[in-house]
Amino acid sequence: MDPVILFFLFGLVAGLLRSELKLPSALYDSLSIFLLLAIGLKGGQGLATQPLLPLLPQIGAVIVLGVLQTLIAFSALRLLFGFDRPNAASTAAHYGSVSVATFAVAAAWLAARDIAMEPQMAVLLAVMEIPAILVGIVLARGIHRDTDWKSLGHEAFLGKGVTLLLGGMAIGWAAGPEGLAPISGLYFDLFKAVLALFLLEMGLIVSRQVGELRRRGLSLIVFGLAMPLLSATLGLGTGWLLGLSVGGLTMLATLAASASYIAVPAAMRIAVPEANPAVSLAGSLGVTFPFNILLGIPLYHWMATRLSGA
Amino acid sequence: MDPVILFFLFGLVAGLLRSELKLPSALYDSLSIFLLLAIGLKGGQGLATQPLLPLLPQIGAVIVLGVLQTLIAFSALRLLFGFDRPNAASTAAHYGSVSVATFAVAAAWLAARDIAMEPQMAVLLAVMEIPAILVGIVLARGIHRDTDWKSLGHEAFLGKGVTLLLGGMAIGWAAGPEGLAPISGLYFDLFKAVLALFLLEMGLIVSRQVGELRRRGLSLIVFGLAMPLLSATLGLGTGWLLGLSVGGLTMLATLAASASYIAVPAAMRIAVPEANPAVSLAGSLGVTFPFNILLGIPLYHWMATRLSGA
Amino acid sequence: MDPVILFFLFGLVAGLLRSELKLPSALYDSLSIFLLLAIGLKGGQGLATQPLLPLLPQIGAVIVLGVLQTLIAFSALRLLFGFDRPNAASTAAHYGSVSVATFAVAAAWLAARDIAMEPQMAVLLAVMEIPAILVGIVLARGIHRDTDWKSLGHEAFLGKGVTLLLGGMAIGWAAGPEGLAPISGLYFDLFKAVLALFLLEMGLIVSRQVGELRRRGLSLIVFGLAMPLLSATLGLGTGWLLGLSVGGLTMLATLAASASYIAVPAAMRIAVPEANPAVSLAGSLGVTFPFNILLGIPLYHWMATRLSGA
Amino acid sequence: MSTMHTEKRTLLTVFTEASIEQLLIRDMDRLGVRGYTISDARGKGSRGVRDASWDESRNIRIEVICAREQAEALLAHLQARYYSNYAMVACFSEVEVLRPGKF
Amino acid sequence: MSTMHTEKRTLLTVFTEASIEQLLIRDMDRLGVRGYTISDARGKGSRGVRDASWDESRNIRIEVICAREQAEALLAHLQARYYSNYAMVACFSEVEVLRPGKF
Amino acid sequence: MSTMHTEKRTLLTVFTEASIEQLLIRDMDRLGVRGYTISDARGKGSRGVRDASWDESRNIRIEVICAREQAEALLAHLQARYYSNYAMVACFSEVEVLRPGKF
Ligand SMILES: Nc1ncnc2c1ncn2[C@@H]1O[C@H](COP(=O)(O)O)[C@@H](O)[C@H]1O
Ligand SMILES: Nc1ncnc2c1ncn2[C@@H]1O[C@H](COP(=O)(O)O)[C@@H](O)[C@H]1O
Ligand SMILES: Nc1ncnc2c1ncn2[C@@H]1O[C@H](COP(=O)(O)O)[C@@H](O)[C@H]1O
Ligand code: NA
Ligand code: NA
Ligand code: NA
Repeated sequence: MDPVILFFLFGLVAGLLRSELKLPSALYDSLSIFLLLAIGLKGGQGLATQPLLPLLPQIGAVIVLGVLQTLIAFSALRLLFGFDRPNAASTAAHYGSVSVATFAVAAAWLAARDIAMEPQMAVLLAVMEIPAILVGIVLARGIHRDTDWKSLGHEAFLGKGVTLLLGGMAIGWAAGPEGLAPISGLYFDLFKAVLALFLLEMGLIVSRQVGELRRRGLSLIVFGLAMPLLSATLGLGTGWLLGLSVGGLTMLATLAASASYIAVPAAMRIAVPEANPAVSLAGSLGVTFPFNILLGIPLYHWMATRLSGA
Repeated sequence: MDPVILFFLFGLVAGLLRSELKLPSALYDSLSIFLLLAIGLKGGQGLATQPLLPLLPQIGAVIVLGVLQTLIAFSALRLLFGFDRPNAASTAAHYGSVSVATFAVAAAWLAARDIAMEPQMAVLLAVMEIPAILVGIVLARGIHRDTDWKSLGHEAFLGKGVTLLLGGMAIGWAAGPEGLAPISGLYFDLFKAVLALFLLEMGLIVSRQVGELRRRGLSLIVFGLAMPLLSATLGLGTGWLLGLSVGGLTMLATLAASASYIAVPAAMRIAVPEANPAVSLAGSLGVTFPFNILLGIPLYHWMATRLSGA
Repeated sequence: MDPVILFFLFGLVAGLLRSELKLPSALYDSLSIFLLLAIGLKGGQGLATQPLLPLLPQIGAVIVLGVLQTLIAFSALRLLFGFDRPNAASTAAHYGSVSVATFAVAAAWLAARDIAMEPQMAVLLAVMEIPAILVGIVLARGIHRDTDWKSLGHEAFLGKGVTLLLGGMAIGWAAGPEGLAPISGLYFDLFKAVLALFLLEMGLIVSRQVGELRRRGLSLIVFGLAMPLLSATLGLGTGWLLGLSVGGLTMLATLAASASYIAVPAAMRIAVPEANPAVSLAGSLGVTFPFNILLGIPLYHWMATRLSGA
Repeated sequence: MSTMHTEKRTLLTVFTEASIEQLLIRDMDRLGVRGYTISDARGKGSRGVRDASWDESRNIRIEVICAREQAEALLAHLQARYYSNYAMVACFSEVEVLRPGKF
Repeated sequence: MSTMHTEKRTLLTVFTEASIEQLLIRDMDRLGVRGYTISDARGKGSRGVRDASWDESRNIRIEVICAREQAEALLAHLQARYYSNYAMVACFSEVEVLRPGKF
Repeated sequence: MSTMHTEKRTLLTVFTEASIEQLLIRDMDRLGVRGYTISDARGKGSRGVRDASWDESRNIRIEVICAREQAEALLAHLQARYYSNYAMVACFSEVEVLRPGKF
């Protein structure tokens, strides 16, 4: 098994056994800054060697994809799972958005198998973080006069994650592959090893979701498994319309299937205070994240191969 | 001289001159997490290529070795050095256990000289952390009805150090050398450079023990030099019975000679509150650690060469 | 453009747009410790291969250079810019001292162009941090009986920056190039990538100086641009007298042109409490640092080429 | 006994979630609070254990020294706006200050 | 002067070694303490300087708002169990709370 | 109501810039202060926002429990030496301690 997955499982087991293992929070922050920058640099360096215009329809398509996922998740949670309005809206926003750690695991998975993907996947990652947040807020509160769209937009576009992805991409694009060469020893060659350490912490965090999962019974688990499968299918369809390669298809399916656990919870805590953050996180972190990295990615790749072979 | 030793001396001198140099505590924690994981991975990867059964007698032997060291240290401290019961028990537990930093320096020392050692030394390192803690508690308090063995066991087996060593080993064993290849650029190639930075901080910490050493006069210094020599001899004997190579003999002698300064102090502070933590730390950090890394390791290697040549 | 400059610009823009991007302060501390150590190691390793005696006149010359710069800056600020005595003295001390980040950017700039410089530039960097602090204090307070020179000297010589530079140099010198080889993968090969991350944080810090720059109007900007140009010329002259190579000339000009933003502010806050730290920092960080790394270094190199061609 | 001239003010201490720090700072600015101090914390309360193990479970501790009326106005605002949806506990205590004009 | 209805409670503040944080949390849970806040600290006292330069010398600061009796019971327990062997200082002060049922 | 024997002391709390921590520690030692606790903070006051985003803008929070006279002497010293040039705010409050001999 891939060592990054083993690191995740180690963190999970250590957490479940209530080990005293704890990563300093500054280390966790530093690792996530590194990963976001490195993903951005990699994507930007790829973009430097191709025209940017074809990106526009792709960006439009994944915005629609994110909105659609959020609406579907919201309806399902309201009608099938009996969630109240704020919790349904907040959880739907988590699932309509994306997870950077899942992206990183999928990128490492593809790289280990020498499967190329389009460099703009990093752009799409950044783009897909945002629409679900705005849709989630509208779903929770309706469109009010007093909604502070300015500060919401600020939150969405200038949050830490999007800033680092876009900044990294801009640097990678401006410097190009040769420009980045003197710093690639850190940002590219050590990427997987840093990701492994990050996943150790993710395992510890996931292990803390178990209590909430127990309390909420089966419904979170069912939703947390069904939703990524549905989203992955939508993602594959979108990727097929856009004419992506197998690697690109796999990645877009993975992005769609992934659920946010950093940007969206922070935004929802402020914009939809009535929603219980423990519920959405138990779903996105406790069920969907492990499912995606353990089983989802190989499955989506298999589906992508079928689709592009057809 | 080896640069890692130079880093240690630099930290020591900076601390003694009361420089304002200080490493952020999150950096110190991160470096120690890295070292523990890397040691575990290295050991586990070695174990992946050999049968595990022969490990069992070795584990049994080092448990006996740890218990024996603790009992000897306790008797010596009580009878020869006039320590009271709690301080003798707590200090003995430090010396019956092991120091990960000393292990790391010895591993780097052997690697720099291309001297191979058995991969299971990392397993023995993890195993040897624990027995002295339990023996120390019994020595301090006797065996009471109300001893909370459950939480003591938890403390001993699921403390940060043991968790990381065992987790790293499990990952290294499951992934094997090829599996670890994509992450070895960080965990193996940069090991020595990270160890150097860690030893800089160790030097700073050791420099703070000087005040206590002055107060306690000669007895701590005498004990802190004599005990590792005795323990190293016991370690060599044990290693000889187990048929270890010169590298393995050197390492087992070093492990036996080393004294804990992380896991044991934390456990003793809770289990034996009457013991003064400054005393044991002044010995293990202020005397034994520098002695081992500056003079001990080459000495134990020389003894190991003699022994296996005989 | 060089990626390290792009990282700086990214941080600057993110800060000006009020992004939520923030580096953990432990990461910033760790990066600066790394850079100082690496600069010291590199310099020390170079010194190991040459006689040390010729260093003495160079050290003397740069001390004079630092004192001269401080006196000129003080007079200019008092007479031309209308600063009161404490603020003029404190700001002059910033400009008479040096900036490690600017040194690092210049070192990377020279390395990228394969321009060699004398290894002792790291020694001169450490030496030039100090005299301006002492001169600044005398300028602010006159020479009093009750000046606590002992603790000022301690502050100046045993501050974090000087300690790490000198310690790194001593280690590099004692270990030599072969001794450092096993740790050069971290301290030398990753230097530029770590510098990039550090400059991202510098960009964020610089962006926070804008408010103060607005309040102070033009005078800080004029001084912050004119002073480095004057200092660079003095630095070039000094370097020419010392017979430095083009790389050495460029670096000494850059050092002279650079203004401190770590060691000096900390020392002045204590020694000259009446000075407003925001003023000096707005100049040294908000104007001079970006000017030097964006335009100054290439300019000083061009001047150095002219000078040594003449 | 006392030779120093001091005046009484109220210290409002609030323990709450770190995720709303920026909101609370904006609120305090809007309500004319002239100074405050914030530090990091962890804890337990009716909303469970918040052990600062990651962003979602970090607490902060806000202290504001001001006149009683302002402290009450600030707390009333916090109560109306945050008490029902966020982990939050607050208390008043009495302190003496030297430069009453500042608070 | 005051228009807000508040009730008096006791704030127990404890300064002690970080190494016993888990023990103290367990004790508070067992004694029925309903809420507490913990933050990191350093300091000096009769047991010397504890400057948080590494694990062994870190301090914490525990705050518990509760009824006077419970505060006394908790402090009595700390005194009996920890005062003689650990760096520990504690004090009571009076605070006013808004939702007395919580404490 | 109270069954525990306590005595009154004064708690002096000081909010100030981290850059003078070492100076303040030296001052307290010189003035015979027997114990203190320091923790990290950020905040706002008349000298602007100090958000701990880097070294220059870090705050600390010092707490000293002692007799009223000593608290006043310490504060008088701080006022004379630091108030005009450094971000600094201080207040007294009343606390009860168990082992009055320590303070
Ligand atoms: N009785 C208490 N004493 C001190 N701090 C408390 C108390 N109750 C709650 N807190 C703090 O306030 C936060 C929010 O409390 P709650 O809203 O009750 O969950 C907790 O996480 C604690 O940090
Ligand atoms: N007088 C005091 N005022 C404030 N904090 C104190 C005082 N005395 C002790 N402390 C704190 O309590 C801890 C333990 O005190 P001690 O048991 O006296 O060593 C110290 O490390 C300080 O953090
Ligand atoms: N009214 C207040 N309440 C609580 N803390 C304050 C208050 N005013 C100032 N502070 C703190 O004291 C520091 C210095 O205040 P100042 O000297 O007014 O800038 C600020 O950075 C805050 O941390
Ligand atoms: Na999604
Ligand atoms: Na031992
Ligand atoms: Na200069």
